[in-house]
Order: sequence, then C-alpha cells, then structure tokens
Amino acid sequence: MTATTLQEPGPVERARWAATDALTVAGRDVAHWRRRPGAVLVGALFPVLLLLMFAYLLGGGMVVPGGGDYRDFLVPGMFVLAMVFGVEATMTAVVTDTARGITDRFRSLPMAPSAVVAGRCLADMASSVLGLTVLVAAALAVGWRPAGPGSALAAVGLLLLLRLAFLWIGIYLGLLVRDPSGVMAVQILVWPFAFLSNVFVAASALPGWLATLAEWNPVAGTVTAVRELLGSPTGDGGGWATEHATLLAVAWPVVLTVVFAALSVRRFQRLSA
Amino acid sequence: MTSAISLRGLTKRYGEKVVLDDVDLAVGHGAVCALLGPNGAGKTTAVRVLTTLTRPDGGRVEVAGVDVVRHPRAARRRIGLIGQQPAVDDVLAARENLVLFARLHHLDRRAAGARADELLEQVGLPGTGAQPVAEFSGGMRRRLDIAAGLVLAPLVLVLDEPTTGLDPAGRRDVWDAVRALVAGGTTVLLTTQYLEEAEQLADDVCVLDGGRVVARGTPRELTAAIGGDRLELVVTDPSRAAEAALLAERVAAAGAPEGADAGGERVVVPVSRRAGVVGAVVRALDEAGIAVDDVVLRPTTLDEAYLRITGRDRARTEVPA
Amino acid sequence: MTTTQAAPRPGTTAAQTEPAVRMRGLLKRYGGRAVVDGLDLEVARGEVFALLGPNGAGKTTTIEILEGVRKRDGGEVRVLGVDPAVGGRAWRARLGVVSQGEGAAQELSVREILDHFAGYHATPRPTAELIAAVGLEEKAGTRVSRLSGGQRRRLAVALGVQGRPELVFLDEPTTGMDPVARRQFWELIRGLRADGATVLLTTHYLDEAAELADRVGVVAEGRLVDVAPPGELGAELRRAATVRWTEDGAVREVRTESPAAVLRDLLAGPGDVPGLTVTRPTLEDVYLSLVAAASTARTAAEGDPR
Amino acid sequence: MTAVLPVTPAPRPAPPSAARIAVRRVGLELRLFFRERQQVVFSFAYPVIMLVIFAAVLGGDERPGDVPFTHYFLAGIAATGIMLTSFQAIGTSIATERENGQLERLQLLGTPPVAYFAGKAGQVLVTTAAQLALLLPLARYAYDVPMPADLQHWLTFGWVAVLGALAGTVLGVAVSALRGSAASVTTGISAVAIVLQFFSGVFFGFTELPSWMQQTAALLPLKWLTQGMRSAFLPEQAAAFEVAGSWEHGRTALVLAAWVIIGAVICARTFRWRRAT
Repeated sequence: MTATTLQEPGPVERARWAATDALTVAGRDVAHWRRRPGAVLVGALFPVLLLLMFAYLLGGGMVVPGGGDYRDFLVPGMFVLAMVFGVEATMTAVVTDTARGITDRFRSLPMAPSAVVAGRCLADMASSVLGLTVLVAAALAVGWRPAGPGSALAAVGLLLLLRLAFLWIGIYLGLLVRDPSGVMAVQILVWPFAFLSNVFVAASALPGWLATLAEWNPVAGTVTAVRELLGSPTGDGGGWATEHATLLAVAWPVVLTVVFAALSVRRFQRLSA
Repeated sequence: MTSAISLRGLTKRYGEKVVLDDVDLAVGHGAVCALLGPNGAGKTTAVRVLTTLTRPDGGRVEVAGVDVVRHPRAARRRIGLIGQQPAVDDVLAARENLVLFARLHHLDRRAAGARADELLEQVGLPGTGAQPVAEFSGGMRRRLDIAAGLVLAPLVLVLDEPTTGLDPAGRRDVWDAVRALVAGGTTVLLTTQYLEEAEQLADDVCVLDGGRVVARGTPRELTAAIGGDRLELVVTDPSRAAEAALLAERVAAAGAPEGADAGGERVVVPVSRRAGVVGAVVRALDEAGIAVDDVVLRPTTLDEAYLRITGRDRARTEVPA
Repeated sequence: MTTTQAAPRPGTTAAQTEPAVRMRGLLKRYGGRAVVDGLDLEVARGEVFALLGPNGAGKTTTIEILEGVRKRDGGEVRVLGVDPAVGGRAWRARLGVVSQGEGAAQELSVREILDHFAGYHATPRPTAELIAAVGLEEKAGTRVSRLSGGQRRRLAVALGVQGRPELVFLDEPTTGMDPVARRQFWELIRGLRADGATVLLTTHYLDEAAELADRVGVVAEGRLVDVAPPGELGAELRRAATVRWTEDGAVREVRTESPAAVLRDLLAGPGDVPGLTVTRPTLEDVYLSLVAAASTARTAAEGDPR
Repeated sequence: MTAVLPVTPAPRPAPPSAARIAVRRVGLELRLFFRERQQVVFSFAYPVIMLVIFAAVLGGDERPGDVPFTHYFLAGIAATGIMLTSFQAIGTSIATERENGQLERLQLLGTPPVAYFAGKAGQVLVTTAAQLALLLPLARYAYDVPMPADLQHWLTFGWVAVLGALAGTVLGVAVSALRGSAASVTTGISAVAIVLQFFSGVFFGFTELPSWMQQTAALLPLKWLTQGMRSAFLPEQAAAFEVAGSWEHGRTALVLAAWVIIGAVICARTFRWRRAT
C-alpha cells in the first residue's frame, strides 16, 4: 500500500486551503464574466435604468417630508434596491450549478466545504461592488452629490452588509426552487417588498400600520442610515426605528444572514437525504 | 487488515420505497469491484452514499477506514468520483474546467495547467482545450468529465457507468486509465451496464437487484456457478451448422446445443469437461468434412451469468405488431 | 435471414421500390470544418442498417439531416423518396425517431406521455402494448423526473415507434440500458423488421450491431470507410486466423489463412492439444483498425503532425 | 424470422389535423400548468398581492379626474396580470422546453407550429380568465371598486383582455427565441416586463409620466391594454383625462392587433425548435 496514510491537515493549513479554495471558486465566476460579458453589463445597467426612470418619473411630483430634493432622497434608496436585486443573481447561479451537477461535483471534492459558499460570496460581492460603482457614477451624472468621503465609505459598508444578507437569502431560495420560473417569481416579488419600505416614499408619508411596516422593513434601517451618512434628506419624522436606523442597518442584515445561513445549511444537508 | 471500501447493513429509503436493503460489500485495497444490476436496482444510490452525497438510513459505510457519515470531509479526501451525468462547467473552456478542478485538488497553478494538458491527451481530447464545453458533443463531454475525475490518483475511485455513451476507442482509453490507477494502488468501485467492462476490469462482481445483493464473487466464480464452459465454433459453410452442432453435442455430451446465432454459422455447445474436448470435436468435424473458422473453449460469459442471476433470461415479451 | 429483396409487384411505382435512404456526397460544415465530408450511403427497404463510428464522427449530424431537422451544405439526399429538406407532415408521419434525449415533460407519467403523443399519429400503437414492449409496466404511473437513465431511454424508444413508422432512426438507443432491457429492445427491433420497417441505427455496442444489423457502415472523419454485413466487414482484415495452443508450458501461436490445415497437423498425434483455440479478429478489432486507418489517412493528407 | 408483410405498406391515413393536435395541446398545457404548484400560486396570487399592497400604500391618493387610486389601479393590475400569464409565462416556458428538448420531440413528430402556439394560447386564455375571476371579486368586495357598468363595458373588457392576452402570447413566443440559457432568458424577460409596467402607466397616472416615456409607451402594447381596461372599469367622464381626451377604442384595437400580427411575423421568422448551435 503506497499512499494510504493521509495526514489530516492542521488548523492553520486548513484555514489557508479554505481561503485558496474560495478564491479558486470565485475565479470561476470571474471567468464566466469574461466569456459572457453581456450578462454582467445588463445586471449593472438595470439599476441605472431604474434610477433614471424613477428620478424622472417621480422627480417632479413627490414631496419629501421634512424638506429636501426627491432625487437626493431617491438615490440612496436605489443603492439599497440594487443590493436587493442581487438576490436574483445569486439565486440564478445556485439554480444553474445545481441543475448542471456542478454543486454535486464540488461536494465530492476534497476541498474545504465552506469554499463553495465563500467563493459564491466573493464573486457576488465583487459583482455588486462593480454594479454599485456604475450606479454611483450614474447618480453623480444626474446631479446627486454625497457628503464627506469618510461617511460615504461607511455607507458602502452598510450596503455591502445588506448585500451579504440577500446573498444568503438567494442561496437558500436557489436551493429551494430549482427552476427558472421560481427565479422569475422572486424577481417580481422584490417590487411589492420595495414599495412596502422607505425606498421610494418616506415611511412617515404612509398611513398608519403601513408606516410601521415600512419602518420595520428589513431594508428600511439601511436606507435611512445610508441617507444620513450620505447627507441626503431622510424624510422621516422620528420614531424609535428611525432614530436607531444605524443599529437596525446592522442588526437586520446580521439576523437575516444568521437565519438564512442556518436554513441553507439545513437545506444543503437535505440534498444528501 | 481493513478493506478499502466496506458497506455493512447499508439501508436507504425514499419515503416508502426501500432502495437499498441491508447491503454488505467489502472491497480489498487495490482491487476493482463492479456493481451490476438492472436499471433502478439501487447502484447509483449506493455510489452516492459512498461518496458522501447521500446519507444512508442505516448501516455503516467506510472508505479506507473512515466512516463516511461521521467524517465526510476526511472521506472525501480519499475518494474520487466520476458520476453518471457529466458535471462540467458549460461556460468555461475544457482546459479551464480541468485547471479549476486541479486547483481544487490543491495543485499549484503550474502543476494544474500541466496536469490539465496531460488529462486532455489521456482521454482523447487533445487540441480541444480552448473550446468552450457548450460546443462539445455528448461523448466529448463525457470524456472531459472523466478527465475531471482523474485529476489526482485517489485512494478509492468510484465510477458510475463511466463509459456510457463512449465509442469503443474511448472505452479502451478509460479502461487503460483505470488500470494505470489500479497499478498505482487505487481501489476502484464501478457500476456498469456493459458486462464486458466488468469482465475486463473487475476482480469482484456484486449484483444488486431490487436493492439487495443477489450474487457476489469473482467473474469466474459467478460464471462457474451458472454452469460450466461453452465450446463455440464457427463453421465456414453456414448450411452445415446444424450438422456440426449435432456432432459437437455428441462428442462434448453435456446437454443440447444452444443453437445458432443470428449469422447462422456460429454454434455454441455446453461442455462438461475441458480436457481434450477441443481436439475431439475438431477431429469429429474434420472427419465429417466440415471446415471450421473459429474454435474457442470459453467459460460462460458474465452476460449469460447475469441474465440467469437476475432471473430475466426469459424476459422476451411479445413484439408489438 | 431475409436478405432477398421482394420483387417489385405489378403496379408499384419507382418511388416505392427505391431505397429507404439514399445519399450521395453528403456534406455538412460547422465553422469551416467538414463534419460530414462526402458521405455516400444507401439503405434498402426492410433492412436494418447500423452506423458505427467514433464520437464526433458525424453520425448524429447525418441522422439529423436525414430526419430533416438539420440543413446540409451539399450532396443529394432522398429519404423514402423525398428530399428531407422539404419533407412535409405526411412524409414525417412515416418516420420514427429515437434521439438522444426523451424530450418529454418531467411532470407527466410514462402513461400520460404516451397517451398524449398517441394523438399525433393517425394509427398509434396502443399505449399498453408499447409500455409492455419496452418493459416499463412497473413504471407506467411514474413521473419522468423519477425515472432512471436507462428507463428514460426505454420511454424514448417507445415514443419513437409509436406511430408505426416505415423507417426508424435510432441514435444510440440502448445507451445506459441494462443487459435485459437491451435484449428486450433487440426483440422490438426484430419485430419492427418483421413488419417490414427499415431501421437505421447508430451504436457504440458492436455486439448490438452484429446481433441486429443486416449491414453495418463505419463512419470515420466524416466519410464512410467500409460497409458490409457484420460478418464480412473488413474482409481482408479478417482473413487471417490465429491458432493458439500450449506446448511445454508455453503458449504457441500461428497466424494463418487456412486454420483447418494447421489444426489437422496439430491433431495428427494421438494425445490432446491443451489450450487449443482458433480465433479471427472480432468485429470490434476490425472496427478499431478501420477507424484508426481512416484517421491516419486524414492526418497524413492534412500534414498535421499530431 | 421472415418478412411476411409487404415491404411497401398500404397508403397511410393522413396524420391528425392541426386543430385536433391543438386541442390536445391545450389539455396538456393546462395539466402541466396546474401541476406546478409554485407557478399556480404565483400567477394567481401576484395581482392580488399587488392590489392589496398598493391599495394600502397609495389608497388615499387620487388619480387624474378624481378617480380613487384603487379604481385606477385595478385596470393597471389586471393588465399586468394578463402580461404575466401571457408574455412572461410563455416566454419562460418555451425557453425551458427548448432547453430540455421537449420542442425537439415535437419537431420530430412533425407537429405544426400553429398547433403548438394554439396550445399555449389556449392555456393562457384559461389561466388569465381564472386569474381575473379571482382578482375582480376581491377588488369589488374588499375595495369597493365598481365593475364594468353594463354589458357594453363588459364586452369592452372582454375584447381588450383577449386581444391583450393574444398579443402577450405571440410576443412571449417571439422573445423566447433569444439566445442564452433558459434562466438568463427568464431574467431578461422579467426585466423587460418591469420596465414596461412603469412606462405604461400601470402604477402611476399615465398623464403624469414624462412625455418621452408616454411617447415610447404609446408604441408598446401594455399601455393600450391598460388604457382599454380603464375604459371598461372607469366612468365615462374619466376619458377626458386620457392623453387624447377619449378612450380611443379604435386605436387600442388597432395597436393590439398590430402587435399580434407583428409578433406572429417575428415568431414565424425566428421560432426555433432547437437550441442554436
């Protein structure tokens, strides 16, 4: 017998391999972008189109409670919405890999099991950063101006944290639905979800229980906090949720990530049933 | 000394349906075991359990002494899998796929590239490395998938119908690759519908039917259990086949001849003893003036044994009119 | 076997007596590369013809051109007397096809699918009969998504012969089938043949070709390199037989074109000759050398060092 | 074994007509549709959810001509629902069926494309009817939205819905020919649908849109479908607040019919049974 005594790697080496494997898996997505640039382009330009549409569509008629320009109010909301759209990109990738047997192939390899997910995270976060850059450029082009650079960086941090949460939601839903019509449903249902938040309209402008719902919408904290950090009008008249926007902007994504990561792990194990 | 692969009391249910029912199997280090059985007998499920893709409902499954349920990661480090459906990335080029999988086996960049080129050559895909897999035909995809499973010589290689859809040359390439791995100490479990493949490669054969092991042994043992040897001869003049069969039967004397085949000139006769039978038959035919093209004394083929074991040798249903 | 062609009866027209498939100089290119490169082939009515060849030799492309679902770049083709490029529904109704996928909705059961597609044919075979013929009785109520690979192939075969076709195209029909199902399939083909149908199949299993086919054609590098009844393919390659026996513990071997004479000499003595065999190259040996020769010829012609 | 039957078979009966196959296809399509629970729930629940949410968010608003928001919006959401069950559902399902080889089988059987499309159209009409039958009572009883006033308005509702569903179906067939995997075609189709909804005055009063959007939308079918729906649900005087100051029934019929024809031509030109190679 020649090579039967396999040494179990130590914790340091394991961590190193986990990182390398994740990079390798993410590199695969990057190679996809190179071969199919059209998909990347459409993904990045769709939020820009929406921004232009809403800026001109609602720009004139909307009054922001507490004063301020609607366009300045809208732009941070669109940043958040772009992060939410990421759920569908992640989902499509997961559905496709599972259908083609790639997921099973990865599962049978001696690579770090965390790397499949970590690689997905890296790739999707990278594409979101790219998309966000394009969107910011578009926002600057229509006349929006952020406040200081330090707080802008913090805003980006909060946005990416939210993207992470939606990434996990995407992984879970991708494992759940397994076909394109499921992706379509999620893609469309994002809209009512967004309208029930403060992305387009200030929560305080909504009637009674709806205002509460919009304030506590998982993205609402991020929207308000990003508006504050970027010096945009928040349009919100107070209330616990608004006052603790930054706390919510951190807490919601963390809770969502934990919940959906746990659900995904369970779902993943169910694949083995 | 433990076995390289050991299944004990393996049981798996999907809802009410029992797919694997108390399956025991042991494969020694460096051996090749072929898992045979009709479509839907549970072969793929057994493969999935062994490769940690599916959890069993009962029993113990060990690979190189590692429990696959309790230590799936450690088990995966010892297993290579080539599944039934090609699992390669369509968007990437063929070589990019292999480099990706080589990198995930922790080869460095240079070694991964070199290994990818070697593998493309080995599975008969040289010069196609830059082509996106989306443009590949079914057979080419299959070859690439096999290459992806051979990146590193694993301790235990599991192949689920590896040559399905491959042409005869491709089949030989795969057999050569498997033999080379076995020579290097790898243990192999393969499922196949192609019994010649089992005869070519396997030291041991295990037949599953309805989720149970219905027969096990070396190909030789299985065929011997079904009944002795066969004398096969091809006569030059097909019109004298029947006469030759009668003569051979009288000389070999172990039951009625199994008749002529589609071409009409091949005669198969069961024989009771090996010694001298070829000579005796040839002499008898020669005296009768019947010229012979081929004469082979061969054991019962695995095909014949298999059909008998799964009890379906008479499964010839009526033909739709 | 029925190799004798039925004489044309009075009143039959030329269209009815011409071969089921006839092609001359068939040409198909993908991106400048000729996949089918001047293929000539004729399949007689009532014949079972097996097309052999390596993966990527252009077999599937050829069959798809014959089925009228792919355009050709050159050559003359007639299928049942009609150019497949312009074949209409009535023509198509006379064909049966088993392609490489089953192409049925995953959410339907085997019986539902067969019942549904029965409605596309004028005189379909009864569903129950089809299910029995391919051995799917136990799976009749099972949805396609829950069938194994081999069971899906059986469904594909059932769909292919549902319309009582005159000419059946089978592209690797038994891939993934277990040996029992394969034999069952062979019976089905023999039944079709007995009904007078013409069968053109591709396969990688040479025992299958030998078992079923009246003639086999070997395609390599987009051309037909040989065509003959399975027993006569590569006649000159087969002529030499090998006589083997054991003498003083060593294996002796003689290659000869007249094994009978060698045998007579060997058996002249009183004792037994241990380990005596006479073998000729198998169909697979012949096939492999034909294909290798074709690819060598091609590379030599192109001056490619590989 | 000998061939006892004649090599030359008796003349065959003609294959079943396109119409008979179309009827079979409708049955099959419906059975498949209702077998996918996810899709059923989504198709029927989506317009309802949208109505509930938008009524809640913007319920207090009024649209041009003092029309309460829910009244105005019901027309829009009915139009969106029709687009969902026709354009989006058809585009997605054909791309998927092509990808997994179901269309290849139909081609090999010599299925007339018309029969296949008719099957899709039949399924769309039935599911659209079911969807509206769920939406309208909800709007009527939960939100007090008035239903079409008389038989004539119901007839208007009927022909607008049928024409819209047909246009959606043929355009769905047309876009399914786009290159790419089924998943990416799906993503593209719903992105188009979303933009279309905003341009066409589904969510906002059409006259409130910037004029370039109005002009773009006037070329597209959803705007006319939505406007036609408004003409069925809203009182006569609301017509004064349309762009043209009237319901423009003639033009609505013309544009929708034109799209049916344009879509049919595109289908005839681009429809493929197989994936491009």
